[in-house]
Amino acid sequence: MSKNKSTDNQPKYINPYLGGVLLGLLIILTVYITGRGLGASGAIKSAVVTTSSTIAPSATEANEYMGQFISDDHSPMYNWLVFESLGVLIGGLLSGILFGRVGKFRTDHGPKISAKKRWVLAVIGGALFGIGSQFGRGCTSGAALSGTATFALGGVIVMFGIFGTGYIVAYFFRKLWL
Amino acid sequence: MHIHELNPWRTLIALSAFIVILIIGFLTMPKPLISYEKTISESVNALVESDAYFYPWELEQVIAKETDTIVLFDLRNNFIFGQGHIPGAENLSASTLSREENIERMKELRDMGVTVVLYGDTQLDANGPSMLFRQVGFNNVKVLLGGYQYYLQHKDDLYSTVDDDGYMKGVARFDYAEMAAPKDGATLSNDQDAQPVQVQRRQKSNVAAGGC
Amino acid sequence: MGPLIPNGVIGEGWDFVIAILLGIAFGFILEASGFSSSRNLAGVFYGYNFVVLRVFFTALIVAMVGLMYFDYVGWLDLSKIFILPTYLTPMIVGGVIMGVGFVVGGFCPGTSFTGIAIGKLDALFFTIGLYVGIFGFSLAYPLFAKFFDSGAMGNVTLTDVTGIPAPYFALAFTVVALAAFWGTMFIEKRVRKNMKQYKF
Amino acid sequence: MNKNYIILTILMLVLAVGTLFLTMKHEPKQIDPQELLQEIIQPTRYVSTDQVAKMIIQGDPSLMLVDVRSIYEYEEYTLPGAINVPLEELLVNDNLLYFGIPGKKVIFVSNDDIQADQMWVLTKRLGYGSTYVMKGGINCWMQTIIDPQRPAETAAATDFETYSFRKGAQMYFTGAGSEDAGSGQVNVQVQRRQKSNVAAGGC
Repeated sequence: MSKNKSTDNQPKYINPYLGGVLLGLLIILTVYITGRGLGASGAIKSAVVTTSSTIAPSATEANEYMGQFISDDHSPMYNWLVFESLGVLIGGLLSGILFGRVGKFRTDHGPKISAKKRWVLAVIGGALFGIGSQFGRGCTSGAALSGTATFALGGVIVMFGIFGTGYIVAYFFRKLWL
Repeated sequence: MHIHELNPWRTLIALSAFIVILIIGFLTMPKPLISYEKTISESVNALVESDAYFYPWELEQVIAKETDTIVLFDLRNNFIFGQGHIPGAENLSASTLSREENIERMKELRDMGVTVVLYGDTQLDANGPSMLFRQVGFNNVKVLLGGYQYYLQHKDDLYSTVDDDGYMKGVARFDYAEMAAPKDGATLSNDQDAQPVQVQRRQKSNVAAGGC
Repeated sequence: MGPLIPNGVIGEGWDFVIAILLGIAFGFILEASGFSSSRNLAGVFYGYNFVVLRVFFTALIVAMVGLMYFDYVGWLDLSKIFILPTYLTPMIVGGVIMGVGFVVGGFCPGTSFTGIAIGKLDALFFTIGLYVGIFGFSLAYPLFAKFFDSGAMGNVTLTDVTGIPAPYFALAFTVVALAAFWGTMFIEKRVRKNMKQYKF
Repeated sequence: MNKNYIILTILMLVLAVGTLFLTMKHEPKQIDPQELLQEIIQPTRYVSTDQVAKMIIQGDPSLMLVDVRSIYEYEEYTLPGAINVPLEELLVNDNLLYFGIPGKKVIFVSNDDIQADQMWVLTKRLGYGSTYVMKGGINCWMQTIIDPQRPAETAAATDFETYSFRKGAQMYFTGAGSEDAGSGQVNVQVQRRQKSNVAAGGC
């Protein structure tokens, strides 16, 4: 029960159930205040639309997908989710400082692959997640977590989609992590 | 043992704090003056209950003051009440029904086991209020069949109304189909009867707003 | 009373201040739970670290159950909150793609932000990937615009579809989640024995 | 095993089971009973048979007549274009989906107006707006539209205006050509009923 040697040099994380309870309360608070849940991928979408419309305004306007998110009165960055994601960065930094985890740039990777390979895979995984989050109308936090918490059918579908597929394909990618 | 399996006492505190918040919520929940005692489906089924109705001939004993377990409430407004009402009735204008003192009065009467009979000019005027009171748990509330107008026509001989069905509602008084059939062999000036009824239903959906 | 902003209790002007504050809390909880490390996150699929499952499902059941109570005591009108619209097939496809992306990339969007905040390069690359993916999706959108909007069912909840009241779902999720917590505790112990050099 | 985990598990289970008890009273969304009482005492929900006839003749697209009588009575006779939602079957067969359609005025119709009014109270409790009750019901419809009575010669001019509208409506609904049509037997019947059934001045 007591701390043994192997845990002493590990970074201290809070009990995952504490994190879960706090996160659940945060979702309730968010719904209570704003009437909708948390999200993350929407911020990147706003960033995509913003940079794209800065570089090539007419092409972006003409794009069937990005065109929907452009309005004349304000920049796409002036968006609830963008501010929220900004908060996530600040909050992550605060926690990192508090628990002593902020450090020089480093990479987590499985023992069998190099850092460079990990970067390439991270880009590929990110791209897949980006595409999937558009089809799924949200990512893990927006659709799967907040969606399911509000009993939306779509949220449950996305949740089972992500975790179900994750377990099915995990075997094929075991070299990356184990 | 892994670090995550350490003592979760902080988790316990967080969850307990949440439960305390919920308990505060329950305690501060505004207690409404009246609340539904019957579910909506119970209310639908209750419509056939015969003890929701008060028959005109039963008025006889109220007027003769033979009973003190029945109170008559006249839902019409004060002015019309002054012009004439069923003897022994009290005025309780429909517009004042939702006042706290009136609801409290109704609760008192219920707890005393007194039957409350509501009437308006017609039965229709008292129908809604009596239905509502029965739905919120006042099973002692009844509605006077026929209303004041029927009483007025038969006040001299209320007992004989036992055999009359003029106050009964929901009965077809005519042979509709025959009566509304095209007369003199004339054909209908339009074909509206032949048109299939356009059925439109609402789509099940929630209010949409924003996206992620 | 709630939701506060749609009901006008809090003015629209406070919107973005609240967004940042809620975001800070979100980021703090994610980071403090260990979501800033891709190895922690990927562990859920290999049985050596179930932190994702624990945090995710604890949050889910607390939120589900809590929202029901909030609705009951009159603090929150559940009929006024935003319900994620359902597009059946695109969502299944999206979920599958995201599942693969999760295993390959080791992050999901929210967690990658916290990873960047404490200096994880793989999180940065994941976010770049996200950007590329969404940009690519936008360019290729005309190819599957029809599919993207197929299977639209509107903003439906589980109760709308099945007719089963929401509390039954909340209870079912809770029972399954609690069972999973106890089960994974034992799995994790067994898998960990064979892993010598795993560090957070 | 730390016993706090067991306490946590039990607490969470109790909370989740507790939600089951919340719904027992919390069935479909309903309006506050006091609000319902306020609505009930307003006479604005009543529409006259003349108004309904006018809406049917003009083909008002927002009109939705709902016959709350039993299916047998409905098949026997109903108003043109009316759909059937028997009072006791309000909650079955997705019947609730007839209500709350934006831009539709639902008018409840029964033999008299009591059943229609009961339906109105129930749907109002469920929060549906734009619902009305046809005052007097089909009995009154028969007396005023299908077989209107000529007002006494001393009656006010507006009564004659109403009468001429009703005559036109009668023609529209029955195809009756002349004033004399359908007199005799039917007229007698009406007069007999009128004594016991209808208060002075229409329904």
